[in-house]
Amino acid sequence: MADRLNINIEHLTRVEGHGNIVVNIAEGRLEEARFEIVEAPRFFEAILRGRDYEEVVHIAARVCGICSISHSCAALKATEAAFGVELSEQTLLLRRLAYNGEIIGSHVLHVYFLAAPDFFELPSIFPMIDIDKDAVLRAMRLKKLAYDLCKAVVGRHTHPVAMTVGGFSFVQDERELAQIRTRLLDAIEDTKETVRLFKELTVPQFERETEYVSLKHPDRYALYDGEIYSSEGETVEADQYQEVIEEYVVRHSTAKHARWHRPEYMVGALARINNNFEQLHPLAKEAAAELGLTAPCFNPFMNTIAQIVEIAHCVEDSMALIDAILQRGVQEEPLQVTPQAGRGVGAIEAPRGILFHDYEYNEAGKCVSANLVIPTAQNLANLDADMRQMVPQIATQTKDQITRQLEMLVRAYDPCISCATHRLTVKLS
Amino acid sequence: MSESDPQLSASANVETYQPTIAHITRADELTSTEMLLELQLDDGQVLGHAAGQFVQVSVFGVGEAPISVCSSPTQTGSFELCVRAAGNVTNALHRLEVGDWVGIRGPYGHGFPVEEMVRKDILIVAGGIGLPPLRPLINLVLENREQYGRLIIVYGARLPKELLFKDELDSWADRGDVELYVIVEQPDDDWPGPVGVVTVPLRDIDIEPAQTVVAAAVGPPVMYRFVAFELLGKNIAAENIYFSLERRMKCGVGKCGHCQLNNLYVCVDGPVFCYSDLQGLDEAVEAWAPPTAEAGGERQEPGKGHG
Amino acid sequence: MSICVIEHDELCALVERLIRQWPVMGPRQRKQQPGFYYFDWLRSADELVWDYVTTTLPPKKAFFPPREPFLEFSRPDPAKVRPITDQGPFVLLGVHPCDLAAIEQLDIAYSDNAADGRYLANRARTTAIIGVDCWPDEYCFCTSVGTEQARGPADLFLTPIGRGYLVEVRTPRGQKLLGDTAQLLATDEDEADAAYFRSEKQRRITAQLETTVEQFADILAEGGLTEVWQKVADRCYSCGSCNLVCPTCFCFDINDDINLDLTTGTRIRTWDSCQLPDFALVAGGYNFRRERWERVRHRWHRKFLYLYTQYGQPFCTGCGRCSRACTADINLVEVSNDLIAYAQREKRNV
Amino acid sequence: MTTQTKPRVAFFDFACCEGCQLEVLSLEEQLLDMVELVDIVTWREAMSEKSDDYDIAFCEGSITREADIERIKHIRETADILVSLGACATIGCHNALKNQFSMDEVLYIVYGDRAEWFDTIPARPISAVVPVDYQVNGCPASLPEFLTVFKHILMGKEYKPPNQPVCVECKLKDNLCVYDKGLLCLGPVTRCGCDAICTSYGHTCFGCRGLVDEPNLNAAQDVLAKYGLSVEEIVGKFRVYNNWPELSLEESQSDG
Ligand SMILES: Cc1cc2nc3c(=O)[nH]c(=O)nc-3n(C[C@H](O)[C@H](O)[C@H](O)COP(=O)(O)OP(=O)(O)OC[C@H]3O[C@@H](n4cnc5c(N)ncnc54)[C@H](O)[C@@H]3O)c2cc1C
Ligand code: SF4
Ligand code: SF4
Ligand code: SF4
Repeated sequence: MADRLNINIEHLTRVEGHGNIVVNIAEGRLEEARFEIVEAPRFFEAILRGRDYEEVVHIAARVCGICSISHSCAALKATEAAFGVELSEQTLLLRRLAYNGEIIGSHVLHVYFLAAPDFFELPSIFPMIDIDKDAVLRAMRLKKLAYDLCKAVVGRHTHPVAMTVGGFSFVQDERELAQIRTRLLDAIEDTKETVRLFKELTVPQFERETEYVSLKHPDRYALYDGEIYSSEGETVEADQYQEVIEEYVVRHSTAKHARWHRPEYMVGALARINNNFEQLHPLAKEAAAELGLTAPCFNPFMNTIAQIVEIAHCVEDSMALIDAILQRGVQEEPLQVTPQAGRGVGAIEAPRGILFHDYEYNEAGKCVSANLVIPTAQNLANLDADMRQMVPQIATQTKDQITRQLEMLVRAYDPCISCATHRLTVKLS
Repeated sequence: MSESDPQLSASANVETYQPTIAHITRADELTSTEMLLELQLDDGQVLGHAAGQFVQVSVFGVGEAPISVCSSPTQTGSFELCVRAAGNVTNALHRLEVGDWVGIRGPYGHGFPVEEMVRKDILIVAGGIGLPPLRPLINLVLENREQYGRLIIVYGARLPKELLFKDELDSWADRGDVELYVIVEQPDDDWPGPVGVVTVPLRDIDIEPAQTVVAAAVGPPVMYRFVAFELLGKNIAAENIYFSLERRMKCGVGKCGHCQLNNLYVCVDGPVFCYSDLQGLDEAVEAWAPPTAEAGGERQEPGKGHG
Repeated sequence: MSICVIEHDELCALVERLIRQWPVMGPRQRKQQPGFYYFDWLRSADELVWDYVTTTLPPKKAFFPPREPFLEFSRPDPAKVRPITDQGPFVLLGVHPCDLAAIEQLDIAYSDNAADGRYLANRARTTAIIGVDCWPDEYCFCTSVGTEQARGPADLFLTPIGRGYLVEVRTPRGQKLLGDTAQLLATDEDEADAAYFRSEKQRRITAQLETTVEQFADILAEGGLTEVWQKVADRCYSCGSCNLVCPTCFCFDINDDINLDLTTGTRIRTWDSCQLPDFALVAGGYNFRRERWERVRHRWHRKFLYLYTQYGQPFCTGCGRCSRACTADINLVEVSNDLIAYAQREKRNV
Repeated sequence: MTTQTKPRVAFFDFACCEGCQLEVLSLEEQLLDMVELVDIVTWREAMSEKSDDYDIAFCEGSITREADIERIKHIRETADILVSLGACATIGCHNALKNQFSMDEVLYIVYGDRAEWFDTIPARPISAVVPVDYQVNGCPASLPEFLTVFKHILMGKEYKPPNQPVCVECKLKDNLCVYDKGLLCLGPVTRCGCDAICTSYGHTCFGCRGLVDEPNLNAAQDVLAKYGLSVEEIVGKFRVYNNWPELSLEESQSDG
């Protein structure tokens, strides 16, 4: 190990939000390796108090621009649970469809725009236009498809407009859905091309076994709904999250970390695939095989690869969902919501991992208290643990190489910092 | 069965709003904010305007603005526009150079009643950007000087450096047959002339009310009220006073509704109006009241956000 | 011209035939909101609703679209400016008397003076118009402005009767339109049915102006109503909804939209509203109708005074759309009657 | 701006959800067209290069910390043209909701006994700290307006955000007014430019683009009261987005 090494990457690029990487080696001993969040705090819990439930759902979407459909759905689920609202089959199908759209969009953004430049040793996707224009156009095509899919179902990708408590505020156009179905079919080739592209790239070899937490559903690969599951073999109801997931404060970081069975756990695409591999659609399993991803996989760098597998899964799943929706025909469904006092938890698999929204309402439907548990926050402890194990292993390399690998590691987690900072932040000493 | 209505299509000149292309043959900076453009229509046609008429000028991608033709109707090979940079279109016009092109629709509107002016004394009152629409009239009178009586020109500007057509002012002053009064509000050290607003020289001019026809265009709306007050005070009949007005305008042909003041359209009934037709119209005369502080003639600067 | 009867099935077949031949616009029911209708291009006859109350926007949108790109340009020399005329003929169905009257008024206003060639070319594409008599609601007041029996530019006009529709064939084009559609001779009973429908419709129209349109114009011309205008303005959002849903309003704005190449683009005309604060704003910051109440007054003046004086009819057909659309619940009939009452009161006091 | 060298563009963010940048990234082919016209030199979310030499700065997010003030001042000094992007940057958005409370209180609610570690000041739009040349409203920033502003900048044109309420676009699209469904809508007092997207999808307008220049809040109160809302609730509705300047609502209410 190097005798002295100081790495301080401020405002890491190509991640959502502001974060720093700090590594210190002194006298051959690793003193510090951590990821700090320096995003400005936004106080969602404070501002949601007293808000009408419709406003709560609207504001909650604004926690994050990348996964606003996740936050909307989590907020809707929590509110619907609090009010005891039963959703129609159609609403569920449509929400799951929009949800797939968000996962595809978010993963494509991460895989191509944020992570891929690392593999090509480029600063961003823009110079890739000259190197592999097809890849850039493919990325844009896939993202556009995800975008249009969301538009067809919920009106807009970033901060959806058509989801309300109890259902939808408009009736989706069947012809538009059918067109999306055709484009999804065409997109299979693009997902296969994506697999081919990444197959050629070298993912850093690094392994550290940890606990993987995700939702689990008896009938399908869990994204929109399910129970909380740990790879340590325990399953609990979603609204029991506070019983098992313990948020705690650590010395070296002021951000809250989370633990369950182990001192740290991982959430996100890799955790989901590790926990629910068998439920992936065939196209996704094919992609996994080609990319060399088998469950369980203990290499956090493979999270990016797991996202590619999930893109394939969601493309196939969306087609099945559209088929189911078109077969039933899109019906006009009246919205009937009567607020009542109570608490509700919405647990959902956001692109970056399991997400909890927890609200308490009074009988007028005004928010009394709110708690949001964000995937990126849950990953922080695990990320620090990875860094602590990885730095000594690569400490003999040049500082540039170390820096690059640390950046890649953090990016592999696809951290979403504006989400995390609804409450977390770091005091810079 | 006929596919379209012959009655309707007979009268359909499909492209009322299709401009003719014109190229810029001269572009002179008159002041820091005014530019004189000389234009030629590509189709070789003569614009054929009357004194006081305007055209709709297009800078494609930016928009269209109504601009008075400021050259004499007898000048036929080309025509001139004097443009003050006031917003997007006018600023874009300022950036154009010789050889560039614009779109032209028109000429539109009613000009000055030149026939009625024959053998009369003519009093021209121009304030600031009001001079260009009056210039064709002045030129017309000068070209046929013998047909008219006195020609009195009162021209006011804020600053000496804002005076338009300075050479012409000099040449008018040099002619024995033009009574020219030029006045500025804020003189500089070199300014030899009088100081004040246009109504000041107006007060001291001796005229024969029954024999005089007035043509006026005076920039900011509030000035019209003061000018009208002065002129009526000189016993000139409202029927003999003509004002050229400005309003917001989109179509130029009495359709878009923007330039309407009471029951009149500035674009087709004006821009030159007989004052007697405006009296009693609260959206003409009343609107000339000086903007009070809380009615706030001032607006927010564009693009600066609100609050 | 002539009168016949057409049964429901035949009418349906006629519509199907028209849809196969031309783009057809007609009233449809809103998906999520039963009882609310809008004009749209039809894909099949069963989307069409004949017995609707009113639509949000009037059918003028068929030939005077809310946003109409009308010129294409390319900036670099040699300059290219080309009119956009890629649309063909179409058919308009299910137009109520008030809207037929409005189309007639627009035709007059847009042919007047320097005619608006763009509008007229679009109207010339209107292959045929089929009108239908209507089912009024509490906002309708066509009887006060005399449009309840308007037929205007309709080629065919339908009145619901027991066994289908009584058809007034008004033009040779209307006759051709019917083609081989089975037509029955109208019996006395059919005529009586239609007369009953009309009287029943009249009976249902309860909103009413308290004077004739002539007297109303005089009252407005007289002026001195500022107090009433200000009261209305206190509640008015200046959102423009009233103008934008009006079948006779025809003000517009023109703007350029340039593409990302910064050289090509289109010129677009968009419906405008005199109630919007910047409608009469000019460069330099002068706003010729700056106060809200001045704009409110202008709306009434334009409809019931200026255009009335110019064309001999008020530019209001009593359709009630503006009152339905107003989010601040300003009702055209109520305000008009307030004005009338105020003027009468003032007169008494003098 | 000369056409010889392409203008240099930078993107920055302050407290926000970064949804506006994401919207720009989702422009797809148009993004490629944009890159033809300008050089993007700084964009933390999308690229690793950084440059402190740029002509046009697009800034999203609200100013919520003392340090942000220094940062935005530096950006203002560097850039010829500063554009505020999205509701957080133009009107304060939800960030400024906390301004209704004392900063100590919000810190305590969220961070408990660790409150003193954090620096937070009442949230404000960028224009409250430095002059802004162009603004793109909306939450997220509306893409058509972003492109319009982008083109205006390159053509040297001024851009005045439309001073018309959302109702105008709603009507042009022939939407059913949500009032007809018995729902409340802030459209009549909210600046348009979003193509009435929310109401087009059957939802109500939350006012994310800020108020028009002279909203008739008097009328708004009247109408909203019809729906049985108290004045506080009405103000609360406006405040989902419109929180800056602090007193604007109360003031405009009193002058009606
Ligand atoms: C009959 C007539 C004759 C005119 N003659 C001249 C002239 O000879 N020289 C000259 O410099 N100016 C003249 N003007 C004023 C000139 O038209 C405006 O300054 C110009 O329209 C401003 O447009 P803009 O795009 O530069 O400004 P912006 O402020 O960007 O204007 C935006 C829009 O507002 C409208 N608008 C703003 N101000 C006016 C205005 N005063 N009149 C009409 N529409 C306006 C236009 O439709 C324009 O598209 C005349 C106006 C009229 C009505
Ligand atoms: S003014 Fe109102 S009632 Fe009259 S035609 Fe227009 S929308 Fe209908
Ligand atoms: S839905 Fe809202 S924005 Fe649309 S017209 Fe109605 S009040 Fe206005
Ligand atoms: S409708 Fe209202 S809330 Fe929706 S985008 Fe437009 S301004 Fe924002």
